[in-house]
Amino acid sequence: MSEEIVSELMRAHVYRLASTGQRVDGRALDEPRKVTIERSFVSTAEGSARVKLGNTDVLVGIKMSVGEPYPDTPNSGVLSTSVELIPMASPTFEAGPPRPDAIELARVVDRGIRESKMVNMDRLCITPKEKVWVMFIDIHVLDYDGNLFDACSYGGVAALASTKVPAKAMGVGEDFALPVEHWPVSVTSVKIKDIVLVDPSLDEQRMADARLTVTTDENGDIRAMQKGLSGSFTYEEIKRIIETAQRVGREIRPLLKP
Amino acid sequence: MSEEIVSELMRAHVYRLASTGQRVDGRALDEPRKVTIERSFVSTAEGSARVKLGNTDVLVGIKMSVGEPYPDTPNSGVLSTSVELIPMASPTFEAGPPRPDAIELARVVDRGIRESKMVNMDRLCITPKEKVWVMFIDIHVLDYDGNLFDACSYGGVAALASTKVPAKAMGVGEDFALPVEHWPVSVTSVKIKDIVLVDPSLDEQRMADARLTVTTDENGDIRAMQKGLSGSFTYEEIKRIIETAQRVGREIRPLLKP
Amino acid sequence: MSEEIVSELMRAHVYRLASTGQRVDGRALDEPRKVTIERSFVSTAEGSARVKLGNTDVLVGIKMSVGEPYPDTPNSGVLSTSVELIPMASPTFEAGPPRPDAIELARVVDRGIRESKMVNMDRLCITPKEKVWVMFIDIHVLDYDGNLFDACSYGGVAALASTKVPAKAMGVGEDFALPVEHWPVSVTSVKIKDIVLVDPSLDEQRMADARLTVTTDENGDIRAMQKGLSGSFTYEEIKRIIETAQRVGREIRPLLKP
Amino acid sequence: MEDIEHIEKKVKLMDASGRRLDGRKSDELRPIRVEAGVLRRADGSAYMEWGGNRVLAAVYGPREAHPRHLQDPARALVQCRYNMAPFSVSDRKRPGPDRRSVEISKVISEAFSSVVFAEQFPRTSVDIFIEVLQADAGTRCAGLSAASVALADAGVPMRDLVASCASGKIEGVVCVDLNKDEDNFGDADCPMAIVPRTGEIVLLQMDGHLTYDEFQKAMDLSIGAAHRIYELQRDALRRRYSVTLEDILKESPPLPPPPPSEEPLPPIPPEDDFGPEGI
Amino acid sequence: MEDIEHIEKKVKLMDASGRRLDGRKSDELRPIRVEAGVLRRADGSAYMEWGGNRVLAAVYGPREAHPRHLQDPARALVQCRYNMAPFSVSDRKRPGPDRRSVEISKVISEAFSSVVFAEQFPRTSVDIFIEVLQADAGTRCAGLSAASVALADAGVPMRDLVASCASGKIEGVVCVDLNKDEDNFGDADCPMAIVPRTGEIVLLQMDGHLTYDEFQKAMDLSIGAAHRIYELQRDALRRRYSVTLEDILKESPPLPPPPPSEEPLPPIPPEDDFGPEGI
Amino acid sequence: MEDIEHIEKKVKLMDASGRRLDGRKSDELRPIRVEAGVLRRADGSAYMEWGGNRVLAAVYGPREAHPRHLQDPARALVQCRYNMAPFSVSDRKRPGPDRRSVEISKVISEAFSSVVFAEQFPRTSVDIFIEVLQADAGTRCAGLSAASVALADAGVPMRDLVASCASGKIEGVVCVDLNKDEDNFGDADCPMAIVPRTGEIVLLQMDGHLTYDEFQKAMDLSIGAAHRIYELQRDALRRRYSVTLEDILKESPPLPPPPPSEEPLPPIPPEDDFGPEGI
Repeated sequence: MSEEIVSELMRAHVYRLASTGQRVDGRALDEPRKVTIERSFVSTAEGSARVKLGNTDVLVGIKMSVGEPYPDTPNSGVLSTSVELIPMASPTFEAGPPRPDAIELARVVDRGIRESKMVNMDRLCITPKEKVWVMFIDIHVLDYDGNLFDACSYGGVAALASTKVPAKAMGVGEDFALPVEHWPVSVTSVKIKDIVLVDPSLDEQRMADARLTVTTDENGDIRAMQKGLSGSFTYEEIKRIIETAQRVGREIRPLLKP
Repeated sequence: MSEEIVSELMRAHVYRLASTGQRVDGRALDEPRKVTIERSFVSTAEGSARVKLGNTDVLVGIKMSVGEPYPDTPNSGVLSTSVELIPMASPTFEAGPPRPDAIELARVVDRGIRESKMVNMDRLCITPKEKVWVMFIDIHVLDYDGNLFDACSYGGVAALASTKVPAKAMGVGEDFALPVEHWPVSVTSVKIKDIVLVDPSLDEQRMADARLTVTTDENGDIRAMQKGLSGSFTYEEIKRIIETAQRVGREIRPLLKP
Repeated sequence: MSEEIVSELMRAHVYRLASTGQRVDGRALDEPRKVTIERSFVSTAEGSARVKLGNTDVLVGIKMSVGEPYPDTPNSGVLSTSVELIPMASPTFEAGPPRPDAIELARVVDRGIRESKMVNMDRLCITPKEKVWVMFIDIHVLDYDGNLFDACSYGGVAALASTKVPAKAMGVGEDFALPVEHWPVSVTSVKIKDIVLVDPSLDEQRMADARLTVTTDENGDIRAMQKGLSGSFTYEEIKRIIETAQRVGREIRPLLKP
Repeated sequence: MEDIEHIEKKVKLMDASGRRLDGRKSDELRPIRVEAGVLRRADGSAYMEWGGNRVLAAVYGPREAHPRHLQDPARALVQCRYNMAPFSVSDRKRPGPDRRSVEISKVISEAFSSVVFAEQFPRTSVDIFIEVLQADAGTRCAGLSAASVALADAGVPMRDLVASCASGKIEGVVCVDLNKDEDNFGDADCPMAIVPRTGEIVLLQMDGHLTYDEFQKAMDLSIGAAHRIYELQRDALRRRYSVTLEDILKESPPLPPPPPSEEPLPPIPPEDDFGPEGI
Repeated sequence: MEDIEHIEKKVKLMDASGRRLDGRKSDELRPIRVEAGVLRRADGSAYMEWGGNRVLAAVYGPREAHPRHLQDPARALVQCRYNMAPFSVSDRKRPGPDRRSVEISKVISEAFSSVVFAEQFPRTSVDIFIEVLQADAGTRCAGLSAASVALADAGVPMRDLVASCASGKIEGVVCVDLNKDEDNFGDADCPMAIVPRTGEIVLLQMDGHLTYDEFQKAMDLSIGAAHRIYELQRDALRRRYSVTLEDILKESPPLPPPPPSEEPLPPIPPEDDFGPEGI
Repeated sequence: MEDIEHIEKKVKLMDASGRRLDGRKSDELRPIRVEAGVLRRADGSAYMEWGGNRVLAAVYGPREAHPRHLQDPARALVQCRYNMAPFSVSDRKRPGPDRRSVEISKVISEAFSSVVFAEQFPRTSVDIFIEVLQADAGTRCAGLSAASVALADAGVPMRDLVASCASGKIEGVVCVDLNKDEDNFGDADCPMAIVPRTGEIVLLQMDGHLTYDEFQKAMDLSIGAAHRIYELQRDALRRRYSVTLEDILKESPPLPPPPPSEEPLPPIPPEDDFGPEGI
């Protein structure tokens, strides 16, 4: 996500269009790209989802294993979220340990899922203090055309919602679907100069001054937010972005359910 | 501690002064800078001390945890000493894993404390072979104006001497003060050309040819030594440096006691 | 093993010689260098061997420790092979974590020993599922004059064959020699343009287009192979290289036995 | 947000009269003390006590950015490193950056990027170091607020200081400036930072559960609190330089270096352990 | 060769009539499907399903090699990175390269080095990325074969495609293309790769136990299989570009870029889940 | 100083007559054997057996220092890497540098820095590699002494060789050259290194417990021992080159390369396992 430079020409073009409420790909300013989700793509995973958000393409796999709980939450399962920005997906991604961009991305996706209490973590306890289910969300970014925050989040939610816990194979009871109780939806907007638009494509994201990701639940309540980039927002802009996130969240939520 | 270059002018000035027994900050050649110690600076630590040696400023925190003993010392507690040369303290310090300078520094401070048997490690055994107290000395260098060896060592000794072992909270008996039995004091001298001076300031240290750190105990006995830098000492110089270390040690020792 | 550049002159000379069946050091194309092996070089190791293959010089030490078996092989010992290409051995080796060259080398040596079932791993089980012998083969390359694959493999085999398992000191029975059942011999050939030669010296290896290592057992059966470098082989060349490996293997095998 | 510690127990965080465990009202800040110019080597520095938090901030630069390939020919890089001392939390933290520190460093760097006049110093970096010496929830807000003072102390030209404060929700009540227990057992935490003169929001994060109305209430509390922080930041600079922030900002860019010490340093109150040369 | 998983049990891998557990004869390949041009950002790409393997390959380049000191003034670097997704195997694999991946990346890089016309592009690198999304033994052969298609899709000039297939021995019988159970409980595995037009062998590895005769039988099976893979690779490129591989190769070097889309894309068979823009 | 191993037990380290466990008197060295020129690739090398220690030292350079930004325009860098083989100690040591090795590498580098005529070779590095193949206490002294011979063997111009030996205290008696048991159960260890011609002390470390008087006794013993080591180092070079060290040093700088082999190599005594081409 350390972006290549966008030409001044492109920048001017995108901004001029946006000033009249238009975008290069024909969308309205508050219109997200098409989301398509394919579930159970990977049979070696306990759950998986392939998400395309426009041309951004991510594959998420869920692996479940049995481990120890954290000492401070002895009755709860454990959640671990990683994002790999593999160099396949973009000429700007490099192999190696995760950089700040990838770490922020993984942590924001994780917070949306964790703070919305999407999965009832207490039902992932096997033996208090000793054995709980550990849930790994591994996000593989395959093709990068902007707005990974939302694409990765949709992948994580959809994959979890399709996950079957392999309890039998591990000798700890019968298999069961992950106990999903809430449906967080992440919606990201960016600001280019004074214009705010939702679900930025790569070109739009490259020239954005500020970014705000808002995760809402099925009640429209806010579960997580993250502002990024070096620009700023006014309070009014933030309120409008939240309202957009609530509306777009309602549209996308049904797609994430199995 | 990879030092910036000192100007030739400064070098000449310091040396000319020193030839007449004087120093830039007005001290005698065998006179250390003022030491001030503030204890219990950090309430999240089991013991702590903020030490200023002239303008060199270090903060030391002690954390105690319960762990396993080393197989070869089943009845003794464990000591671990780290120094972080955080980039806040000097333009020449860089973030990242500890470099040889920081490793040497931590090991020399550790040896002074360990070899003087300052803390009775056998009294930190909880259950032989199984459970002992692990003592972490973490040294945070905040402002660097030369002679970290002594400043860090004073911080470590003073912090240990103020440490209360949180046995009750860990469910292994009543809280107790660390059993301190000896009082090591580290005194560092450097040699610039043919002149030896104690407790170098940053400018003096930058132009030093050789360095010798001598740790003595309350009997004036030697507990640890470390020669550094690419220059050499004569046997006679070393003897005089040890004598200085014994004398300065006597002056500083009372300051380290709580 | 990232090689220095060989001068065009040297390259032409080696190739011209080879076209007439000769080599710079007087060997025939299918003739390996002299192998000398010194056993029990290192008394701190449970087994060791110093191998010289021409001027290539490697030291291999075996350390045995008690550990857990892998879950999928609960009745078998564990084998771990490392190669350190220490900078002492060549101006082209650098300190630091193992590079792809060293990793490939270690894995090929490991496969030859593992796949030939040289050591009966089931006899290294102490308590099924719980305790087994862990066998570390550590290969230290001291002087590099080409063909490390074979030198390291000979060192590993000879060191294992001289290893005594220190069961008594670990409190798990009487000492015993490692149960050796097969005798793998690795033989490496390289191709320079259209000419194939065995056991390349450093100069030959530097200009080689392709490399093939074939490990055969005492029956002449193939236990491991590894093709390397960016060139290719014809099927016929590979067959001839295997036949050479079988013949040379028969010559060298007696040297590896204690 | 402070995910270092979680202890599972039921804690009553607010009494019947709406007072919090430490006696504060919902819109009340913890005691805060800030001091500028506390380190010698750094170009600028500040020390802040904020409730049980103790943070130190230092600034170097603008100085040549290195390694070179990171240099931006058009502007200074503004880079923050947020770090927790191993002894700053109950369970010792291993030295070095963890994922949480990396994220916080990133959002703080971004918060300052639009405030510093970076275009004036191409190819350089402005390096901000925040050390958390003792943590009690809200360390990123404290660190950011201290760093702001350190930037001014270093004479780095800026549009304004940045002031930061979190709000959150405990037992259904929106409150400002959560302490550690409130953060651990509360329902939401929402750190933010503003440019007080313009009201721009340069940092905003949130986790937990807030309705839209609660969020607005939280924001209002945080914005009010940030303005109080701003006063404290300005006081610290005034004590240090005997000039007002307005004097400093109106002359910038570039900010003149502080007068070497012709002005006598202000007396330090007796309960204050550190003079202007200590932290 | 796939050393990710070993389960110790006795498995009967072949029935009396010489049929394998999945019903295949000894010389029979698993079902294979390959598709070219499945990613947008990459210069070339391919997706392959081979039995239970699902692999994706992408190519960038020739592009400026960096860091600079790695540039070869005489030729392009051909660099492959083989990587397994954490969820591609039964027990989650930690992200990042392990020793096995490093070795496979190396031998695949070498396999392509003599096939790409690297001399035409000094100081550049041709970067090949192979991602194993789901693994079922034979991932290096599948990855290499897919990467070959991705190189052609990227328009990288080559002497020929490279085609790859392993053989092995199960219960004493030499068989082609082992699946996971056969690999785990079999007696030998021997992956190889050839340049089909010339028969040159560019990758060869083996472990297990083969007599010389068995090895030759295995090679014969692999070579035959590689030619079938070659057909599938060519089909994929033909479907993508409506031209034959011969058309592509005879014009190279350099290979012209694919016609931008004047040719309508071929219809995708209904059982095919991914169009040319998906994987 | 050798902190690899500690075993807690009571050991009687000295008998009534003042003899140590291995029969030595307090001022007696363990058997030492040193040989120059034992490796082919290195520019200079030496092998040393010292009691149960077996160490190998190699020198490359002066050669271009890299990476470039480390080059010193005024002088050569003298860099030592001290490393223990995994099998050199009872409990296998993980490959790679630990903190102890880093410290030892640093003090040995510094010990040589003032002895090498570094100003003659700006922008270069003189790289010294010490490998401990078998450890028995005193490895840094053995390594340093061997490296000194390797430097001379490489023709690196020096003011003198450096000779090194530790002293210590066992059961209250100051002794020279502690072995492993003496080091583990003794009261103090004090490794040092000198430039024999001038008596300068270039390395000095100590841990344990010594009175000032004991320290002086230890130093006297070490200095005496170092002079004996110096003789052995000179003998090794004399055997290798049939010239005396004085011949070598008086002609330097720069030291001429060793005569290519016109001089016949000296016969190797029969109990000597390694010729000049082995270690």
